Amino acid sequence: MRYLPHTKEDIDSMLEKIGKPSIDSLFDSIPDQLKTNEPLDLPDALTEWELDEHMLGVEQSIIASGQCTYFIGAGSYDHYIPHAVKYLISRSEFMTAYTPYQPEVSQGTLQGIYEFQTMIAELTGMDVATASHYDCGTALAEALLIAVRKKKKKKVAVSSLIHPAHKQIINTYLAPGGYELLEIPYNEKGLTDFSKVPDDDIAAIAVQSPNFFGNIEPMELAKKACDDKKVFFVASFTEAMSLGLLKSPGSYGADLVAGEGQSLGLAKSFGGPGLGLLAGTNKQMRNLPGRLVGKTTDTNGDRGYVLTLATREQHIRREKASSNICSNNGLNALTAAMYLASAGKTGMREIAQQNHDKAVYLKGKLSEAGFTFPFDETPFFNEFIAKAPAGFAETRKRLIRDRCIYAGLDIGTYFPDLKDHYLFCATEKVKKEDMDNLALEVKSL
Amino acid sequence: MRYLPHTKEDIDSMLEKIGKPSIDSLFDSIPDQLKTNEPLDLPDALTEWELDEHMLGVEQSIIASGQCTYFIGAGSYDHYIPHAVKYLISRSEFMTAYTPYQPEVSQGTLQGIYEFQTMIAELTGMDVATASHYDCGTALAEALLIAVRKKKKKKVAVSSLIHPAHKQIINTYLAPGGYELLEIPYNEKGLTDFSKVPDDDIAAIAVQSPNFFGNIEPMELAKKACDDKKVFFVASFTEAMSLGLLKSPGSYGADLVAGEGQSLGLAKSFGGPGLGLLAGTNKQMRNLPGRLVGKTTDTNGDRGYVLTLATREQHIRREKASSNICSNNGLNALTAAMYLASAGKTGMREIAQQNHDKAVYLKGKLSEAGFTFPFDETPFFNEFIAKAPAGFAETRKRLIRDRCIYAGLDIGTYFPDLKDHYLFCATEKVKKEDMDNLALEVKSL
Amino acid sequence: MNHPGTSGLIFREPELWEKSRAGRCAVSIPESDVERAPLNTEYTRDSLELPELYEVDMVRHYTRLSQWNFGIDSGMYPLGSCTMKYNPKTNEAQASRDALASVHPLAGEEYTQGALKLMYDLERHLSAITGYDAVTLQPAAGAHGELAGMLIIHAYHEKNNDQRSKVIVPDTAHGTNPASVTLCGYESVNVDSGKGGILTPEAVEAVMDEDTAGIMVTNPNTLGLFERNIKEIADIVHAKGGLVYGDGANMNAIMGIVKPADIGIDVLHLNLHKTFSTPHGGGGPGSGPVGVTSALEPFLPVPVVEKNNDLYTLNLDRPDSIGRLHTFYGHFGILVRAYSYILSMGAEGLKNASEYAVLNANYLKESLKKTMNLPFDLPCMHECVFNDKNQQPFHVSTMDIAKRLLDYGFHPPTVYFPLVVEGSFMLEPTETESKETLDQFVQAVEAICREAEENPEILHSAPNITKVTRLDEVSAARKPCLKG
Amino acid sequence: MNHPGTSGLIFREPELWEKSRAGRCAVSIPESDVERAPLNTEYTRDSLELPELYEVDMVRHYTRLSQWNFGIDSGMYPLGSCTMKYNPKTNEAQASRDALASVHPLAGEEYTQGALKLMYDLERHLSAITGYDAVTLQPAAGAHGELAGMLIIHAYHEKNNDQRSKVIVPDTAHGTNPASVTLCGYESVNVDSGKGGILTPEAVEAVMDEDTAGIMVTNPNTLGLFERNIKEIADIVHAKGGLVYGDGANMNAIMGIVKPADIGIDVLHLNLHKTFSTPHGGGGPGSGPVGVTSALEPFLPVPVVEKNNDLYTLNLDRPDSIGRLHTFYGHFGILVRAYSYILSMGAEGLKNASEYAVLNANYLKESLKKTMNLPFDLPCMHECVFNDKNQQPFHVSTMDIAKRLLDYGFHPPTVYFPLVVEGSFMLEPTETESKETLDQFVQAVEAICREAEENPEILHSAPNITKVTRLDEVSAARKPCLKG
Ligand SMILES: Cc1ncc(COP(=O)(O)O)c(C=O)c1O
Ligand SMILES: Cc1ncc(COP(=O)(O)O)c(C=O)c1O
Repeated sequence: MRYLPHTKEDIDSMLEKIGKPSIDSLFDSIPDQLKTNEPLDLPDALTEWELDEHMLGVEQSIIASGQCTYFIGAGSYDHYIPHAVKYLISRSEFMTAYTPYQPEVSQGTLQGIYEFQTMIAELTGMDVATASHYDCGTALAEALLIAVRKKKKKKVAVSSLIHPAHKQIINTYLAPGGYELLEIPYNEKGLTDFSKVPDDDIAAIAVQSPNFFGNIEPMELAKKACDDKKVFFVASFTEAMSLGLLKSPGSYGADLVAGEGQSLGLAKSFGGPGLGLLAGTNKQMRNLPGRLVGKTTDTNGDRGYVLTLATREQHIRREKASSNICSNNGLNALTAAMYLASAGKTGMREIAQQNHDKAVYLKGKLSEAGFTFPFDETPFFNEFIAKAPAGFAETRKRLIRDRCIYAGLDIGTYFPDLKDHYLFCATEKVKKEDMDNLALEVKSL
Repeated sequence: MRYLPHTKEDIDSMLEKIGKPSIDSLFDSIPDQLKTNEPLDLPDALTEWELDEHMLGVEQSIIASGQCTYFIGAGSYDHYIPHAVKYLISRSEFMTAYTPYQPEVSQGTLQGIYEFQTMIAELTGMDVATASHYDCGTALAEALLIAVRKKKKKKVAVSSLIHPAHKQIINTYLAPGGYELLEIPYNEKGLTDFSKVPDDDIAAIAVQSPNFFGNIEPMELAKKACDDKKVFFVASFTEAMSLGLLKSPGSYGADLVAGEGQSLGLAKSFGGPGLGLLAGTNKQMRNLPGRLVGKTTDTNGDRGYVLTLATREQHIRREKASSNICSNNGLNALTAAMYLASAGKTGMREIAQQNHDKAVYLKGKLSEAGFTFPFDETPFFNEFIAKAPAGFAETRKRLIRDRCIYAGLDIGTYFPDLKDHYLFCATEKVKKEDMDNLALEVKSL
Repeated sequence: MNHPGTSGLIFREPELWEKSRAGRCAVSIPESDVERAPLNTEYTRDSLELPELYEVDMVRHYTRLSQWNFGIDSGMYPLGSCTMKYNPKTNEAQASRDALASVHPLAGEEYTQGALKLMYDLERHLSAITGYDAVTLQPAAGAHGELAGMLIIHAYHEKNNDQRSKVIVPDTAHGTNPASVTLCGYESVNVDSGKGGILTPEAVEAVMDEDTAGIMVTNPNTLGLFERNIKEIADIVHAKGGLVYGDGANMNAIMGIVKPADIGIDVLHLNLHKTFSTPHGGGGPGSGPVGVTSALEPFLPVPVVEKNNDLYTLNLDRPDSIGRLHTFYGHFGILVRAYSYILSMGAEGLKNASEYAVLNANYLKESLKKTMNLPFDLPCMHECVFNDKNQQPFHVSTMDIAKRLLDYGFHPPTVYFPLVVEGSFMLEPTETESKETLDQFVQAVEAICREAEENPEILHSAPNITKVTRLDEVSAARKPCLKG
Repeated sequence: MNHPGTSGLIFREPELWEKSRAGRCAVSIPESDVERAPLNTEYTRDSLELPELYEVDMVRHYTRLSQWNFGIDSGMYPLGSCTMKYNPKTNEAQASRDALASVHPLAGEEYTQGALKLMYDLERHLSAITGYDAVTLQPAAGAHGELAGMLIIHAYHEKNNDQRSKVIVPDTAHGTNPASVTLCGYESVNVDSGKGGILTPEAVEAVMDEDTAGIMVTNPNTLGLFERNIKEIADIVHAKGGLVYGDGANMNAIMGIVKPADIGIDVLHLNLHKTFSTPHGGGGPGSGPVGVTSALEPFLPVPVVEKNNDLYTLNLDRPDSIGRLHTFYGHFGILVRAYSYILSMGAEGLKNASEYAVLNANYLKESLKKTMNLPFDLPCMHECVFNDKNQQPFHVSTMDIAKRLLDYGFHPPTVYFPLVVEGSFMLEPTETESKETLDQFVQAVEAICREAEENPEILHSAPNITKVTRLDEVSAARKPCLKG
């Protein structure tokens, strides 16, 4: 096997050094009855070129490619990824390094993550951003755990329009501690109804903007509700691109922000690995879970970077740690930093604006094609809800099968009231022509 | 434009420093009447994602992919390329460096090429190999120029079974010096007929093995003919893989060897860039064109590598140089070194053997399908000539169009006597199943 | 000199924003083909202060940064407990295939059969390796797998109306173990591994009771020793109604040799970014699948990949499930890499990997034990733990030796973990290091230990040839500067 | 300190065969699915002594080697005459597209229309940029383009039954020029560029005669000066029946500003690996297309890509052709990159590139002229040539300054070329360097020139922080060791 260096002579001389007669005898400390006797039941080993062929087969049984048209987002967005980013992140010095526990030989990762933290703090409008989390859902759950611990309350109020999967994750994380998630209903505008925050004794209000319907939430109302209740204001977003254009959650006074960074240079990759973003005010700095990179100096007084505030973390604090997280999504954080550094101030704004422009155009086209919009007046970023004309479900299937066009996500499964409603998305990759054609296809129903 | 850093402020302050009022004025030293007034007639600039789309269109108008089946070689071979090689050669320290004129910051390229030279010398059985040439054809032409210059003769005798394109290249290179190429005919075995070397006053005999028909030449006869005539023995090969199995040209006593190294980890890429190999005996060392890397020591006595024997080269010798070559195919030489280091001693042998095995099997199958073989008894490596049954040309077209199977190369255009004859090739990538299917398709004609 | 470390030219590089100049941009964005649709300024931000670079600046920035890093491709990286084995290039090529990179998580089952089948098959392969009846691929990392496992144990007791308050965790455990216990609402109860370096049935017996939900065991443990009493311990825990959690981060020692499911462990997580060769990426992303016995299968997180008549589906309808742990299906891109690795290795290859990992560790142990102190001089599994006792008389610590190794061109081992060994120096060579490299490493440690006696200063100032010297971590933590 | 160079950890690495161990192999080869067919041992070799490595060894070997190299992505690389501009990553991505990498050169025209069209269009684009009626993409490098051009000139005179024996080459010419002249059977006749640094009509007039086939002119020339008398010179040459060859390696100065075809140049080569951003690859492969006026079109090498009714074909049937220069169609993979570059830049982008290349060079010239001696203090084009006259009194040479620049983290300029300037120090920044980088470079040269006065030793020993110090080139050439 080409990954294994051991020649017969190597093995013999090493065993001799060790003083063991055989490889098997190296395992003598394991009682025989604990050992397995049969070979592992696995397919025959494939050489690299057999593997290529096999994986080509896997590819061919998936309808997806860089040329498909994705009018579907819902937490995973089809944005353009610059080739320079793909090349740079593949460099093995980044890819094959461990967590930067030896800072003297990890300054590349460390400065890169420090810059990531800086840019995420700017994007979210917060004081501190962590070195990343798994994804938005888990980051959000952790943010709410901070709230319940700090406030010593048992409940949190969560907008019914955060990503449905995030609700499930929060429930999973809260359940064993006996915490409870209460939903805040949404109103006829497709926005969280902050007048209906439950009266219970809650630790936090969590709201996602743009919300799962794509609508931009009235964040100042969220802030007000939090202030009124003296609870944590936890904001989230699944579409990081929106922050190229929209006011940051920090500017509305959020205490903690959880976000998904997949839009920043990462492939959709069937939903993972994405990039959990987690940021807080200075006050929350020491409550944040996961790694933080800080700037310092070396013995010569030269600038350098280290992992810091580790006393929050499991490897120092063990059962008293703020979280159990150890590995995070660091390489993806670095990718996002590369993306943000590439697009920069003007690029992020322009790309974000184009997302919005295209979504507005798409909505217009769908309207012509007979779609209606339950939240027609509500501002949105690059996603919106549309009610389909009869027969659309079949057209949609055909478009996927024949032309790899994913025309919206049926949200009936998530919101049974919204049968025949689809969540549509348009990113900068979608072309006018694609939208015109989609409208034609639907019209010709 | 994202490659250009110049901001308005940069330009202004630089112009100020220079003391010029405008960019245009930087070109004042060019007489106005020599300037062009119109913008260049080029298509509108494309952004990266527009370029991706455009290039996808180019791809789609070519019938080719990694999944096609190539029963066609003739100087460009479909071998497997390990992913590790592709990754390593893409590292920008290799890719974006210039010729290693500053050895202190080019040791990577230099050691890499030194190792390449070493492995090519071993593969060809020669004393010295250069740091590469453009391709086999140009290397071969240069080898023959060495011969005519050294022997002070006006003619060279070249096997009629070297690659037809190489004959043309040799003619092109020889013509202006008033040199002449004489062909040595081939015999009924599909081998060069060394009993028919022209009687003229020649400087060299050139022979390719395996020859263009895929047949293994009787190199000892070539050597004998050269000795008899006291001329240079120049050997060539287009399929470097053959040397994993076959005796080296050096072992037969060649003075100069030209070869094509594309098989060693390089994509076919419509025929270029490939990799010209050029090697010689020690006696020819100072006659060789192009760069050579040598081992030496630095001021601390540490091992290091430099470009050496530059007094042969144009940048030192100008009109007296042994050739005009400057840029060579260095990165491809490094790729080939990576390939050879990966396959190594046992891998090269095994892959080469499989090429031969598959070609033998293919011949058997084609025989069943009604092909006949004009040189049936002659040993070959991975290519051979087969005469097609009637109607095959149509089947072949269909196979390309429908299934991207390239079933042999029609050599009628190169050898009008051999109408309906095809040059077939089988590499390690061809599967038994592919060959069985091909035979079935032909049989069902 | 025989060791790889030397010094050479590298490049300084400022922080991104120090390179920024107004008006530059490293991406080219097409003119929009639709009309501009301005959003009400009530919603739009006034500023977004990101750096402005052109493409060359961006490329140089990250090229230079990369050169300050040490990766597995740079040299031996014997971080104990981290299994820094070679990350095959072919895995990266497979994971970046167009369809695999482009597939949308909500595209729909019918259009993503290949992706679901890959997950299904990977679960089957991990089952074959560990012996479990069911596997979930959803956890995003090892610690996330631990959380999943603890939640499953929690749910199991809940379902039995027998909720408990404690979980036993040995002192050798990785920090994530007690932290996961806490995160799951349990109290972590310590148990000492004792002088043999492994758990004794007696010690567990002494703390196990009917209010204890279970125990977390790492086997082989972080001392590199096989917990040979695991079966008895499991019996004790099971007898009191508890469950046994296995931290499978050290699975690299026992593939094809021990199946955790056979030895009394009810639920186990794996680290694909250790045993299964996926890259660590400077901290992640990894993946931490969890295997469970059939009794615990109902509690697995949703969705579960199922196969019905050759059709692969995602089942969300599982009433006893602990719920969802990841927005979609876990770190699919990492799964592709691990899947590629398993297919490349096959049964024999994986067993060989474990055999050679153990051979390498024992070889290092034997080669170094005359130089450094070996607190547990026992046959080890995939790793072995030394410490600085022999060097302390010269005022040289584990940290000094570790830092000096950098000058010699080796990544240091894990230091000061596990906590049960003072000044621990924890070596895990993995199977992908050759004997020559191990010999070079041994010579380096020997040379350093000689230096410790003869010239301790050079260790105290180490590393001496890296881009930066030792960093002031105290000030970093005291006055945190977490952004520029 | 403001300059980028510093020292850091890198890794020694032995030669491949020093790492070799019998039995290792870094590729996995499937069992053959056909029977073994042994070849008569009369034909088979006994041994093939290649190194035996496993994949990790191979990957580390080349990773480490790469880190000893300086590339454009590492830093500024102002090699005069080499146009070391940024090599866009997108070009690499395009060239490695599956179909473009896989297409077989003899697949047949009907099945490779996309590849032929790309070549056809690239020819058209290069025509637009240079003004020529026809372009061949076949030459594999600049020197190969020169050969093609000289052959065309040769064929032209041959056709006219007017063969000649000499070609005029100015002293500023690149070494490939006279070498190409010789290779084509002509004698190279020198002409001095004179004290203005450019050719004068008088000087050319003096040597041009009816036995002279033509002249090779590089414009802008290698002093970075525009040959403003080119038109008069061309007239002189043409009047005597000669042709004008243009070495277009310096085209980066004049895109969109001057079309060589408009100024009397009959045949011109381009270096795609300079002006058109394709990578130099540590020496190649490059590509050297040649443009010609319609009068010379019949002589272009075969095959020629043609378009007939939207069908692209390869025409071999061209009786006056010089013949073939490359086994297939030249360096297609490089053509794809240049094509991608031209499409990415567009007309305005290319013109900007030239404008900024010239701006950068003039900025460097003005910034450095108080520090180093500038033999030709004239407005320059894309490059400028200094020398070491100011430093000679301190026994410091151009070589010393160049080597010391390495310590500062910059690649040195081209040194000791062009030959017309003693100790020349030839700077070509290209347009892809920013003002900040140029300023850093200027500061570095200034600092070095101060060191030259104050501490010349540090220049003599330079480079001091690279992996190796200055190498013994004399012994290397005297006792050549060309293989291991
Ligand atoms: C023994 C052990 N358990 C658990 C973990 C946690 O894994 P992860 O970092 O993937 O969360 C580690 C990682 O270092 C480990 O070594
Ligand atoms: C002016 C000039 N002409 C010709 C050449 C030769 O080009 P190539 O190296 O591609 O053969 C060069 C290359 O350095 C050059 O600078």
